This record gives sequence, structure tokens and C-alpha cells, in this order.
Amino acid sequence: GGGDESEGDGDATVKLTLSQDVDTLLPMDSNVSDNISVLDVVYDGLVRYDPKTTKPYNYVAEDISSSDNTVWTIKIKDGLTFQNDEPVDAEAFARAWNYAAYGPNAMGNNYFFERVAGYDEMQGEYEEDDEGNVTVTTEPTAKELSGVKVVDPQTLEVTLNGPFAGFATMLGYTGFFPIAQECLDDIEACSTQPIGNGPFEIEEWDQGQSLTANKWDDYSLEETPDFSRIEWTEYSGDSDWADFEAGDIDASFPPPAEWQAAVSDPDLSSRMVEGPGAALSYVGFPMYLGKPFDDVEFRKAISMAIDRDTIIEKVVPGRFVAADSWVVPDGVPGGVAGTCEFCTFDPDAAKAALAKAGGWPKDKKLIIHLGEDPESEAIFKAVGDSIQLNLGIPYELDPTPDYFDRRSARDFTGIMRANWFPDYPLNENYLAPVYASGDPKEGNTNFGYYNADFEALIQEGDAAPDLETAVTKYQEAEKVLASDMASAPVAFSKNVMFYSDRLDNVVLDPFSGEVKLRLLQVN
Amino acid sequence: MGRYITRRVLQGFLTLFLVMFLLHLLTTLAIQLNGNPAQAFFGDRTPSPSQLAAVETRYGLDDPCYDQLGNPCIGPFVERLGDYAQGDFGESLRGRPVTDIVSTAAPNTLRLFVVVTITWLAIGMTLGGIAARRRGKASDHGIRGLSILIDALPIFVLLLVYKYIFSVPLSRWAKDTFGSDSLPALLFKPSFSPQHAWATLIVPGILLGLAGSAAFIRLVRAAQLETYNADHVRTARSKGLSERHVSRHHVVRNSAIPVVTAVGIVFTEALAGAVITEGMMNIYGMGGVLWKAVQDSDVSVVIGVVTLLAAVTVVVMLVVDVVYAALDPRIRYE
Amino acid sequence: MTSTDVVLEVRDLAKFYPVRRGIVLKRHVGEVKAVDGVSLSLRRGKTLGLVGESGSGKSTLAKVLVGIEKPTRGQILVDGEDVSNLGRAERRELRRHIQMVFQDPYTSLNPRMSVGEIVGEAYAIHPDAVPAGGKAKAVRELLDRVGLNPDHIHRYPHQFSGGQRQRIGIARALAVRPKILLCDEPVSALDVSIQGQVINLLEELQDDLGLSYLFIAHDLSIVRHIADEVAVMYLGRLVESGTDAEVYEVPSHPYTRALMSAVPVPDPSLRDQRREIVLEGDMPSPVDPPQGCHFHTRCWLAPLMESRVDPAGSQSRSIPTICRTESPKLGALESPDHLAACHFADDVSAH
Amino acid sequence: MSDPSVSALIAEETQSGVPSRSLWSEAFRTLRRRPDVILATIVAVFFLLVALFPFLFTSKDPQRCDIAESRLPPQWFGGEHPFGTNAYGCDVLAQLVHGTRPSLLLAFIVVGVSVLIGVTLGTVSGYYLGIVDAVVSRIVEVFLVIPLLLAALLLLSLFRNIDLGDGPVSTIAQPAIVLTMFAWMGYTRYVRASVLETKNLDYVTAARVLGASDLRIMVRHVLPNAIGTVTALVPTAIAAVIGTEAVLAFLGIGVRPPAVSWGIMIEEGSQWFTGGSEYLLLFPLGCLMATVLAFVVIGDNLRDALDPKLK
Amino acid sequence: MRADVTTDPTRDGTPVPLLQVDDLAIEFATPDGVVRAVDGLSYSVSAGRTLAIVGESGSGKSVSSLAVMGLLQQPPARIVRGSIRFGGTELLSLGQKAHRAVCGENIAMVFQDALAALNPVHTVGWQLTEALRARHGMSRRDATARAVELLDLVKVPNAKQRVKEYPHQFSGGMRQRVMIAMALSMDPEVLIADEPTTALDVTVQAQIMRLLSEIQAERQMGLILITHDMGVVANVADDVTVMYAGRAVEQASVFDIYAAPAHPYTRALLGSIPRLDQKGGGLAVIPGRPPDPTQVPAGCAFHPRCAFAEDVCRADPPPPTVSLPFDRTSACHFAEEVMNHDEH
Ligand SMILES: Nc1ncnc2c1ncn2[C@@H]1O[C@H](COP(=O)(O)OP(=O)(O)OP(=O)(O)O)[C@@H](O)[C@H]1O
Ligand SMILES: Nc1ncnc2c1ncn2[C@@H]1O[C@H](COP(=O)(O)OP(=O)(O)OP(=O)(O)O)[C@@H](O)[C@H]1O
Ligand SMILES: [Mg+2]
Ligand SMILES: [Mg+2]
Repeated sequence: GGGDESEGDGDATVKLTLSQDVDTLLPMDSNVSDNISVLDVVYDGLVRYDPKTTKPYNYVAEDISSSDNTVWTIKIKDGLTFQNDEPVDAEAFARAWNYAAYGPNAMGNNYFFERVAGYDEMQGEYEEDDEGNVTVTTEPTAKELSGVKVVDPQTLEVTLNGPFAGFATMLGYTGFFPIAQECLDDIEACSTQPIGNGPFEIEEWDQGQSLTANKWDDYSLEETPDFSRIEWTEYSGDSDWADFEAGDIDASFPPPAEWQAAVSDPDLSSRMVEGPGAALSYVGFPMYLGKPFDDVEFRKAISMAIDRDTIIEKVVPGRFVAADSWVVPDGVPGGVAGTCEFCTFDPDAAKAALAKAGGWPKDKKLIIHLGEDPESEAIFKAVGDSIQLNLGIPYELDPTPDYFDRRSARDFTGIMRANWFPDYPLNENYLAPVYASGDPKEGNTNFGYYNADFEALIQEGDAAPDLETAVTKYQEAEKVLASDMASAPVAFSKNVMFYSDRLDNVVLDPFSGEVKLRLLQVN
Repeated sequence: MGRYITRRVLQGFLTLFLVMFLLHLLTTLAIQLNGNPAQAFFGDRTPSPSQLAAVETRYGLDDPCYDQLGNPCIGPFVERLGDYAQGDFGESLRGRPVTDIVSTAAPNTLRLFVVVTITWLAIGMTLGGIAARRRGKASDHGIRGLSILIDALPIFVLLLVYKYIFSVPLSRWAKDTFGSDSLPALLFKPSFSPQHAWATLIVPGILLGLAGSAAFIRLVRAAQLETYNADHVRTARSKGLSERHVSRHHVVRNSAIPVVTAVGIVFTEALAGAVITEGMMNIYGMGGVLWKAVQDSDVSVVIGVVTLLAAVTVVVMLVVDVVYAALDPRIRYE
Repeated sequence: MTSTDVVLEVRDLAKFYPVRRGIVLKRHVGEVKAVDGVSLSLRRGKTLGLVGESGSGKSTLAKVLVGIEKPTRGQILVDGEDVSNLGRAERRELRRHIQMVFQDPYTSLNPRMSVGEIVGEAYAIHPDAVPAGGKAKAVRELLDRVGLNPDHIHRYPHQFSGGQRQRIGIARALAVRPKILLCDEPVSALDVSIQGQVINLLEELQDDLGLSYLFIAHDLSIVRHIADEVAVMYLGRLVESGTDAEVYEVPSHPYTRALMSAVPVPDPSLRDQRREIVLEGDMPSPVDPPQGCHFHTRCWLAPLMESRVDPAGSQSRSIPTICRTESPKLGALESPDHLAACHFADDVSAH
Repeated sequence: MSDPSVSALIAEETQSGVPSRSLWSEAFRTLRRRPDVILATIVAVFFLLVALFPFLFTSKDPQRCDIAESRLPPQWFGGEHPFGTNAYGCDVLAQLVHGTRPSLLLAFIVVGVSVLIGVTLGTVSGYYLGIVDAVVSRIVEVFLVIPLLLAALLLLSLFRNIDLGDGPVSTIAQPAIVLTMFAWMGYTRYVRASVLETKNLDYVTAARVLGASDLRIMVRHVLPNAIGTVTALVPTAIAAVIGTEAVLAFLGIGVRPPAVSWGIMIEEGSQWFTGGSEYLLLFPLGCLMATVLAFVVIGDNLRDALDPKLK
Repeated sequence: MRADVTTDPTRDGTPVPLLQVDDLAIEFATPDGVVRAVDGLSYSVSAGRTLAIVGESGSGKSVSSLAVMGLLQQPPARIVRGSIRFGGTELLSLGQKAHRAVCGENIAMVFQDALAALNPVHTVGWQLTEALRARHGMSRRDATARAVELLDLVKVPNAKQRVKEYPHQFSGGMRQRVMIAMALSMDPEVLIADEPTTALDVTVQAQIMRLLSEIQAERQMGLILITHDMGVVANVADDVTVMYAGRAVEQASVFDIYAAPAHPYTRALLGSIPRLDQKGGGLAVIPGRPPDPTQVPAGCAFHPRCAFAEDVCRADPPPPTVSLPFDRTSACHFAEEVMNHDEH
């Protein structure tokens, strides 16, 4: 401990929380908000994002440019090193990307490299039988991405499969961080004791309990905070609020029942930051089942029967805002509020729409499938109640631990709670990965949705000469979704944090909702 | 006596083997019925078949028997036994060695259980003893009523009330009064701290122990009552010994036998309480690890951890038997 | 003794309980020789009293006879027929001929069954044994027979006194109309004032039904009272047997003598005239009985005999070699039916 | 006393001092005189009635929840929501009333089945000993050693895909199976010990001498002795299951929402306890405690009343 | 805390009673009603004398001696009236703690079931000298030596070895010897033996009875022997008290009582004993059964079973003990007739 007796400037310790689920600190493998927030101070990416606008700006990269949005040239700043003195050069990025993209390495961020030329050769071929069991038929033919070329130590050339205007936007994401050779040599050690190039070095990770990081004295870039040590305590669930109240940690947010008390406490609420979140919770429909799910009127009925505002206020206050669009309106290029016409609560219209859709079979229960997460269970119980109350459809919750498995196996018999958390700040990321499939017969895996217009607009966007045009195209694609009611958006996450009186300049990352450590000040 | 212990040890091994086999069967069946646990590895993402296959291979889930419903998968089981024999307990789906997980989590849970056991015995012996001595009086009825209330009060309610209503003000008060690293401040800390494992485990342990103490109160009371009515206690009284002496040397000692036996049995039952306590007090322990592992179908962790827990339980039962024998010469000289 | 006379004959019967030890597989390390070569015969309509110290094997013998323990060796002949050669059904049939009355009136009746159920259970087990007139009538008659109120058929054992319970036990045994009744200390748990009632009932039943009794008891006075013949057991073996007059008046084994003299006589005026022989120590363990004569370790006579056998060592008060090495045969004395297993049987009465 | 001269003459006395009563009726007679038992019985019967005829106690549908009416405080009798509403706007009274059935049904099923298993195995192993006993003992130990919650989760994952429909039994089927699997060992040990004690009693020997079969001896003689005390344990066990259900609900593996049970209500209530809606926890907890208390009181007294040693 | 007692015989040679029980009445509160377990019992025992208390099961023998020792559980028991005096001290007015302390020093008791009466978890030696260590602060080493001495005294062979053993390793007779040794450990002046031999074989019974008489003679203790074996009584007692339904129905010297019982119950009891030296004939029996303790018949409690009973017995409570010649008493309306009645 000892963080309370505030040592002089630059000597302070920040005490934060970390989810117990964090199990690796390998950038190629880390894609949950908690790892990301740790890696954010341990590694520097090619680009970093503006905390307000989420616009990328070059950081490790000197310059990123492309003439055709297919071949990208990345210039890397000179003289940067890893914490073990290895240089941060083009090779450091190339080796990281190759490792991540190689299928058998089973890295969590493997799919990020789908757009890079040569990705497919690194996956090999596989067969999947009816039960979803996989057998390897062909081993991967390549171990390196043909699209990634180290031109010289400071220059990297990346060739994509096709044009993608948003490529530079992706590059600040953990999946694109560089890796030291020493790390690759002993990947297991490195996943718990990373060798980064950022302002902090991991001191010790007592997995499941705590993680500490100290300032790296040789850090040469500008974005580094003035405190010297970060102590993360790992928590399971939201059991950290009491510790915050007792003064044992510096930032936290309350469980729903405590929300009212917290915001009405003038002292506490003066130390609260809020910001828009990036995640969308929505209702997915198993359109592959046919009637009534493939009927747009039915989907509208469900959507309009949900009293989003009240549900959020009563069940999960402070942590969500009602959603009326498919792309988060704040902070993501192309996000606009109100694209969903039928996302407003209107029981009468809902009933009418249901009638138009032919009603709901009597005595049959509407199953709501969802993962085993208390928060979404709470929200979707209320969603179910709303549907039952306003449409007279009895429902049943089916929380299941292997939700994703079953969803991709199309094992669901009712509507499902779905959640999308973007990987990079672009409206495209809310749309293409979720609804596009290019498979007119089966539709996308999860819902069985297919709309040729939508697919076309996405492709046009990808191929657009610049980001602006691309974003517009994607916005048009969102409109197609809206008219199809491809899903019913329910709530966007909202980032909230209460912080101790030792902290200042607390800014939340719009993506992860975590405190932006590099901006944080401690007094 | 030696022979007795040897036999119990052998029986313990047999039990462990059976537990492992049963778990193996159950987890195998779970995989066969519910599909691939490797999926858990990818969380929200839909992995490409290549990645799935890689993970399967890496964690030994690629044996075709896992695809055949009803196949007991003896092969992998034998393999696992072989690995265990060589001290290799496998890795979690995330590649963390099971031994590593256990060596972090087990000490916390064991500490918790030590506190719990002490609480059981202390509360049980004190309250149960008083109730037995004052049988039929108001204090007896009061203690019996209390024990029932304790029984009816779910552990999480107890923890919740403590954590949100008592621990925050107490902890603030202790920090202000004694300093932030003082023992009282640590005692009342709302959650566990690995740096001060013992101090921060005492209150959760006591609460968990309290929740299970009802059975002990009643057990001690019953055991002591029976002993109070025993002929040999009458003999001791006829020697003109003080009631305190009689109760110390003739009642408590003799009635300890069923109580000690109960410690062994209740031990595993406490684990469910431990999951909750660990979750709410943020203790990284076996309960939580196991909980998560089962949810993720993390076979290696499940089997490894449960085997370890079973081993601990078997050892506890063995110790109980030995203590039992030490307490009761009739067994000792069997 | 003609064979038709004899309803039950036992030849060289033995029952050993194995003593097992071991960690996984139990090894056989020895045996409790509870009954070790007993031969006796019970005459029709007569009572054979069996006495001996606790642990001498009396109950074991009874259990073997009623068939709930298998004999280790030896033969049991009922009406001249060897029971061990019988098939299952016949053995079952035979069981009905030998019934048992138990010592403890509190544990010998199932507390959760009514008297009617207890006595009628025999008919539930052997439906063919139900007499004409039906089960209920038969039970009432039995209760009446043993001197209980037939209207109490619905009562439970705990509502009866010890003596009454013993009657219920007798009624249960009589239900299947046995020829032989094994009474294992049927009165030793009862108060003196009640004992008489049960004994008298037993005698009455014998007269009326022609039953034969094997009457096991500690209490030699009761055996004296009821038995026509007496057998004395010590450590699994018979040491003396004969008619009641022979054994009581001319006890010919030092153990029998000791047993008799230990019985207190309820007459204070005789207090100082009686010469008590108090045996030293306890009966040895049947797992490891002494060599030779089983009784030699506690024998009061043997040291006296030593001086006669070996006058030189008279000071030593040691045991004659023959007692220590040779186990005495049950030999006939002055009458062919009076047998005693002592090397110095003839000298016993002299002392 | 009847005419003494008559009774003096015959050996058998028609004495009237002891009325004709079985152990059980005598136990009931003792219990009837205790005010705490009467009170406990009233409570237990009340909740049984609630479980059997929920519509007598509320006219509301516990599943009909209007989020707009979330967390209305109790309005007591006369109001629309006497016990208020929960976070989802469901009527608390209606939920309590309808939650009684799953809670009690679960308890009865679990205790009933585990007593059945425990008694059977205990009897057989105590009676035959030897190999049967060795096998049963090992099974008992294996189940003692495996943590309940682990099995709960594993079994849940196994039966997850099996649709049981939604009758009152099937909503509690999963917790029932799990709890049963881990509740029988106590009875087995108990019955085994009792059988060991009983089987050498003279009345069992007597039955054997009469030629009774093993089955008959077990069922008629050995078992009843054990079962008496086992039945006295039943109320306490029922109480324990009701309590455990709450714990399972907390862990998310008990009865599933939107089905209601006391356990679920307690779990939900505990979330809002500190947020100013104490009643959400206190009502179901009160019901749970009252029931548990009632059953334990009945159980304790029944045990005392049936125990011949305490007579 | 040894009470101040004079054990010297008075001038005329009749010893002063050591322990004197007067008009003792004890009740138990049970669910079925109040049980009058002891009702107006009086007796006394002097140094060197043996008083035998006989009676059927449930007649109150054990309860009364537990009352003497201060070992009754109160409640359910309640001493309704009476006095228990040891030497000059009235024990009942002392309070239970002091009462037990006095008894611990001066009166010892041997219980019937020796296995149950010994604590299974302590060694025999520990238990033998427990009182000496706890109350007199005897050192452990002295205590062990004393334990060996005590076992020697009761003729337990190999005493040195056996003090270290546990009760279950002893045979029934040996356990009873240990009980006796334990009772002797405090050099009591009065020894109460509650059916010390009932569970034992005749041969062992003879050993134990002989041992008791020897020790008593040697130490000039007062011995109260509780039994229902009339044979044992005849062999060892000086005085006899016969109890029936909580009352002493007859008290006399052993010779008088056997020669000519003055109460019909005593007479019936003696008549019903089978004798080793007599054969045949139906045994005399006492019809009926002892009264239910909650419903003791009105009048003389024995009247339903009494051959001498007349209307007065049914109506009137038994007379205060009828004094007969030779210091005898009998609680019977027809004591003289019974005494002079000749059965044969
Ligand atoms: N099932 C058994 N297993 C082992 N040993 C036994 C068994 N039953 C009896 N014995 C032993 O056999 C011996 C004879 O016992 P048994 O019960 O026949 O004696 P007993 O003469 O009836 O004694 P008692 O007078 O006490 O009833 C004893 O040493 C006893 O310990
Ligand atoms: N704790 C008790 N509660 C109620 N009644 C009791 C209790 N203890 C003894 N009694 C009653 O007191 C009476 C006398 O019992 P006591 O034990 O003195 O008889 P006893 O003469 O010693 O008989 P035994 O020869 O069987 O030892 C009996 O009727 C018994 O039922
Ligand atoms: Mg016997
Ligand atoms: Mg007694």
C-alpha cells in the first residue's frame, strides 16, 4: 500500500481496478477493455486516438500514407526502443503482425489482419462437419503475411486485399502494437511480463490478484503521466465499490443499487466523469427461423414495445443510455443519433405492428437467449417484461454460458441479446462485421440477415478514396439496416467513473471506458 | 493404529481416483453434449476454424472421442493420470499452468478455511457448551433459536450487509484512528488484499464460519448433553469434583469426538460458501477459480483443482480420523 | 437312551469365528473358538440345562442349533436326521421345529410392532403354518396360552412389563409349534419376583405341549429347578454333564464345584458353614485357549493334585503336567450318563 | 385399577395404567402440548396452503411487471401493491405467494428422494457389510469429497440443452437433481450406523430364527428403527434446502427467472438492500426464516419426542 | 472438607450411626405426571456394618443413594422432604456443591455398570487418582504410585502395567475392581455399592463380594449394599432394608428377616427364590407387577399383590412402621401375623 501518503509530485501511486478475467498481456491476444487499458501505458502504437474526438494521430508513426488505400506506407520514428533496448522498428511491427496473423498461433486479434494480403495463406484449410467439429485438411502454406514488407528499418509497407480507407484508423489498436524479439522467443513469459515500448514497465503480475507497473525511466516520447506507479487490484464482478468508498482504490463506479446514493452525494458526484461508451446492446432476431422473426413488422413490434429509458433508469442507472441508432452517435466517425425510427417506446404502435405481422402464437413462450452476465440478464429481464406487458407475449430467459457457440451454430429458438463492442472507431465497424456476410442464401451467421443493398454500400465504402466518403457510404448502409429493422438497438453503454480526491484530469476512454492513464494527474 | 492409518490412506487414494474418473466422465460428457470448450477461449468472437483447431490441439481436446457421445474417453484419462504422475497438471485454456493457478489460489482458500474452522469450533464450543450446561433454561432456548436464525440467513446477505453497511465506515474510522496500514484498518478492509492475506481474511472467514456455525452449535449441544447424562460423569461428580473440572475433563473431551467428525464432513460443504465469500470479498481462491473454470469448461483446471480439493478433503478426513483415534482410545487400540 | 427318545443330538459341534486383520485384504490370523467340539443330546419332553460363565459359548451353541450360524464342524440331528444334509426347503421347514426364547425382554421384541404383529409374524413367514381358524384367532389363542390378555393384541411392547414381554417372546416362539425351545437365559434379566412366573409358565407349557427345552442360564439355582439334565460349559467345551441330581449332588469337575460354591445361598444361618471356592482371575480368551485342559489356569484342584502326582514338588503348588498338556476326555463316572472332563474327576468330590 | 382381588389371582394383570398407544401417537401427544410446536405447525401449514392455493392469497400475476412502477415501497393492505414492487415493477406479494410453491416443492422433492436413496443404500450396506458396504462407503466418500457447486455447474451444463417444459416440477428440476445428488450421503451414513446397531438385536435374531428372509428383516425390523429418527431429521433438512436454494439462486444456478422462488427474490432483494429498498430483501427473507424456523422447531421436537432415550 | 464425625462406639457398644437418612421423599416431574420415587425412607449405617437395601427394580434404591451423594439432577428430581445426615452434618442444607464435596471426601459410591461408569477416554490410573490430584493437589508421580497401590489393593494383577490402560481393555470383573479401588482412593467412611455384581458371573460375583467384605472389615467402613439378590444379602449383610414402591417396607437384622419376614412382600420375595439345594415343585410367585410409579395404588402400595390384604389395606395408607421386637420394623397392618405365619 502506501499510496495514501501522497509523496511529492511524480512520485505518486495510482490505485486502480482490473477485471479478474485478464489473462494475458500479449498485445496480439488482448482484446478486452481491461487488458487494453493496461497495455495502453505499456505499449505505444503507431497511432493514438484523441480522447475527445477519437480521431487518430500519429505517435510512433512518423507518417502513414497511401495513394490508393490499398498499399500503405508507414514511416516509423527514429531512435525508439523497447524496454529491453531492442529497437522499435519496422521489423518489430512486422514480426508482431505475422505472429498474430498465423492461424495456428490462435491469437485473439488474428482477425484484424483479414484485410492484409496473404492472410488466407496463413490459415490453412479446414473442414467442419455438421456438429461444428473441425478437422485440419491443409496446413497453412505461409508463415508470414505477404502484404507486410519491411522496406527499411524505419519503413513498413502494407498491402491490403483491397482498398480500405479506414486502415490507418485501426493502427492504434492493441493488435497492431510492436513486439520485441525477446518477447517472441519466450511468448509465455512475455504474456505475463511484457516487454513494452510505452511509458510504464510491468513490475509484477500476481495473476488473479494484482498487477503493478512502474514508470520506465528511459521513455523518450512525450505522452507520459506524472505519477510513477500504478497498482491494479484484480476484482471479480463489481465488488470494488466498497473499497473505493473506504479509500482503498482511486476510481470505481457503483453497483445499480448504490447509484442513486452516489449521484445524490454532492461530494462524490463532484468527482464523477461521464462519457459516451462505444458498446451497443441490441436484440437480435433469428431470421433464419422464418415466421415471425423474418417479418419486419414483428421486429418493429418488439422494438417499439421496449421502454428503453425507464428500463435503464430503473435497472442499470448511470451505466447505459437508450439507443436509437446502430452506430454510437458520439465519438465515432459517422455515428448519428436517431437513425432508428422504431426505437421509441410506443405500445400502441407495437401492438398494431404485431397484429400486422400476424400476431404471436398463443401459449408459446418467446425465448430470450443471452450469455451469463448479471447485468445483461437484468436488462433483458426488463426487456422481456416490457414485451410481455405491452404485446402480451410470455417470455423466458435462457442465459447460457456457451452463448456464442450456440449462436454461431444457430441453435437459438427465440430472440437473443447481442452486444457489439467496436474494435476501432469507425461506423463501418458497427455494421460490416455484424451484418455483412456476402452469402445471399444463408445470410449472416448469427441472424440469417442478408440485404444486397447493404452489402453493396459497405463495399463501396471500403473502396472509397477517402475516409469522409467512406463514412457517408457506411451511413447509407446503416439506413438500410434501419428500414429492415435488422436488429433492435436497446442501449449504448455509458462510461462513468467516480474518482478519489487525489486524482485530477480524469478522462475516460470512449472505447474502453477506462481512465486515460496518460492524461491522469495525481496530487 | 498404524495399520488403521495405512488403510485410510489407501482408501483415500481410491476415493481420489474415483473422483477424478467421475469428473473426467462428467466433463467429457459435457464436451460431447455441448460442443467445444475451446470456444470459450475466444470470448465474444467467432473464431475461424483454424484457430479453433489450433486451440483444440494445444489443449488436448482434439481426441476424436470427444466427438462421440457416450465414449468414456479412457485414452485421454489414462494420459492425464500419466501426466499427473509426472507432476504435470496441465494448463488452463489460457495457457496458464494449473499448478500456477492453484499455488496462487489455494493458500487464500486454505487460510479462509482455517479461520472458518476456528470460528466453527469457537462458536460451537462456546454457545453449544452453554446451551448444554443450561439445558431447558432461557439461554438454551435463546441459543437454539439463534442457531436456527443463523441457519436461515443466507451467507451472501450476511456478507452484503457487512460489506456495504459496516466495513466502509469501520475501515475509514480505523484508518483515521490507527493509520492506514494498521491491523484494525486491514481487518475492516472491505475486500481482500494479497499483501495482507491473513489480516484481510479474518472477517470474511469469521462471517463464513458464522454462517456454518449453526450446525456446530447444535451438534456440540447434543453431544455434550449426551455426555452430561453419561454414567461416567456421574462417577466423576461422585468424587466431589467441581462442576468445572467435571465439564473440562469428562464432558468436553468426550463430546469432542462427534464434533471433530463433523469438521471433516462439513469441510466440502463450506466450499459453496467459499465461492460466494471469495466472490464478494474479492479473494482469489479455489472457489472462484473453480467456478470460472466450470463455466468455461476448462477441463484441465476443473479436474486439477477438484482433485486437489478432494485430496485436501481426504487429508482432512484422515486427520479427523486420526484425531478421533487420539481422542478415543477404544479406536486407538483397535 | 434310545434314539427315539432323543429329539436333538449334537455331535462334536464346533463354531469358530475367524479373526481377520489386514489393510486391504483381510488375512485370517486366527479364530475365536466359541464352541469347540460339543456333543450332547436332548430328550423328548425333557429339559437340558446348560450352564457356564459368560463367554463360554452357550449362546453361540444356541445360534448354531437354530441355524442362524453355520457350524464349523460337527453334526446336528433332529429326530435322528442330520440337518446339515438337508436342502433349502427342508431346512426352512426344520427351523420351525427349533425356536428360541431370548434373554433381554427389552431388545427381543421389535418396539415398532404390535404384539399381534410380533406373534403373528411367524404366520406371515410360514403361511402354511397358519392353523385352521385364521391368523388372528391363532394369535389370540397363543396370547391366552402364555397368560396374556388376548385383547392386548394391538398394544406395543413398551406397554408391557419385563415378565409380560418375556411371555410375548414365548408366544412368538410357540406360534410355529416347535418341538424344541432354546431358552437363552430367559429369566436372568427379570426381577426375582417375576422370574418364577416365567419359569412356571415354561414348565406348564412343557407338560401341556411336550416341548423339549435347552435351557441356558448363569443361575445354577434356576437350572437346578427346571432341568432334568445339566451340562456345564467352559471355554467352548463341555466339562461335565449328567442328570440334575448327579451334577448337583456329586459335581465331578473342579469347575462345576467352583461354580456351585459361588452361588450364594439365601440363608444367613449357613453363612459361615459353607466353604466357598473362589476362582482366581478371568476366563482365558477363546482365541488362544490354554493348552491341555482349558481350565488348568484357574483350577483350584490341580495344585493339590500335583503333590499327589509328584510329591517331591509339593511345595511348588504347580500344575500337574498332564493338565497342562493333555486335554481331558469327557469320561463316564459312576453312572454312564454322568460325564466329566477332568483328569482327576474321581478326586473332585473328595475335596 | 381394576378389582385387585381378581388381578392378584391371575398372573396376567389387566392393568390399565398404560394406555394403548404407539410410539408415534405418543410422540404426537407430547408435541401437542408444546406451544412452540403449535406455533411452528401453524406457520408451516400456512405456507403449505400458500404453496397449494396461491390464488387465495393474491389476485395478481407475478409475471406481470411494469417497469414504470419499479420499486414502489410497500403500500400495505388496501394499496395496489401491499408489499410494494421490485426493481422490475413486479408485485412483491404476488411473487412471494407464487414463489412459495417452487421453494417448498424443491425442498420436498430433494429431501424425499435423498431420504429414499440414503435409506436404501444405508440399509443394504449396513445389513450386508462386506463388499456391498465397501462400495457404498466409497461412493459416499466420493460424493462427500466433490464440492456441491462444482457438480451443480457441471450438471447444469449437461442438462442445459434438455428442454424440460415449464411445469412447476421442471422449473426446479435442475436444482432438485443437483441438491439431491449431494444430500443423500448423510442419511446413508446415519441409516447404516443405525442398521449396524439394530441388526444384532435379539428381535432381529428372533425373526431370523423364524426363517424370515433378508428382505423381510430389513423392511420390517431393521429399517423402521432407523426411519423413525430419520423422519425427525426431515423437517430440518427441508429447512436447509430452502436456504440452499437461495444460495444457488445467488450463484445463478437455482430456479431461473422469470420463474420466481424465494431464493431468487432474496438474491434480487439483496442487490437493492443497500439502495433504500430494504423491503425487497426483508419480505422474502422473513418468509424463508419463518419457514425454516418452523420446520426446525418441528424437527427438533419431533426428534426429542421420538427418542426413547429422552423418555 | 472432611466433616467432623465421631466414629467411636458409645459406651454401651452400639456404634453411633455414620450416615443417617430420615423420612426421605423424592419426586420426579415427568410428562406423565409426578413420580414419587422415594417416599419416607429412613435408614442408618454405622462404621463396620453392612446395610443391604433390597427391592424390585424401580423401587427407589438407586434414586435414594444418588440423593445421598448429591447426584440427583434437580430438576427433574426434587427432594420433597427428609434429612440426610453424615456425622453431625445435615447434607441437604449444604447446597449441592458443598454436599458433593463432603461426599467426595467421606462417602464413595460404586456403580452397577462399571464400563459406563468409567470414562473411556482416560486411563484407569488417571481416573483412580483424579480426586487426589484435583482436590488434594497430589503430584502426578505420587498419584501414579498411589494408583498402583490401589489396584494392588483390589487384587488387579500386574497393577504397574495396568494403570496405563483404558477401561475397555479390562474385563467386567476387573472393571468393577477398578471402580472399587476408585471409591477407596479417598479413604471413605461409608461406601455405597449399587448392585456391584448384578452384571457379573457368579464366580466373579463371589470374587467381588469377598473383596468388598475384606476391605470393609479391614477399614471398618460403613457399607450400603444395594442389590436384589437375596442370596448375596444373606451372605454379607448385617442389616436389611426391603424397599417396595419407594418405601422401606421392612427393616431388620439379616438373621431375623430370613428367619421370619414381617412383611408379606419380604415373605413373598424370599419364597420366590429358587434354591440350589432344593429341587422341584412350582416356584412361589408374587402375582401381578410392581405398581406404575405414577399411579401408586391407594392404601398400602403392595395390597394388589398381597395375599394378606384386607379392606383396611386398600383404604388406609400403610401404618407408620410397626415396631416389632429386636429393633425390627415393618410397614404392614398385619406385621405380627405375617411374622408368625407359617407357610409350610
Ligand atoms: N460373531 C462373533 N464373532 C466373533 N466372536 C464371537 C462372535 N459371537 C461370539 N463370539 C465370541 O465367542 C465366545 C462365546 O460367546 P457366547 O456369546 O456364545 O458366550 P455365552 O456363553 O453366551 O456368554 P454370556 O453368558 O455372556 O451370554 C465369546 O468369547 C465371544 O466373544
Ligand atoms: N430421571 C428420572 N425421571 C423420572 N423418573 C425417574 C428418574 N429416575 C428414576 N425415576 C423413577 O424412580 C423410581 C426409582 O428408580 P431407581 O432407579 O431408584 O430404582 P432401583 O430400585 O434402583 O431399580 P433397579 O433395581 O432397576 O436399579 C423408578 O420408578 C423410576 O422410574
Ligand atoms: Mg449368551
Ligand atoms: Mg438401580
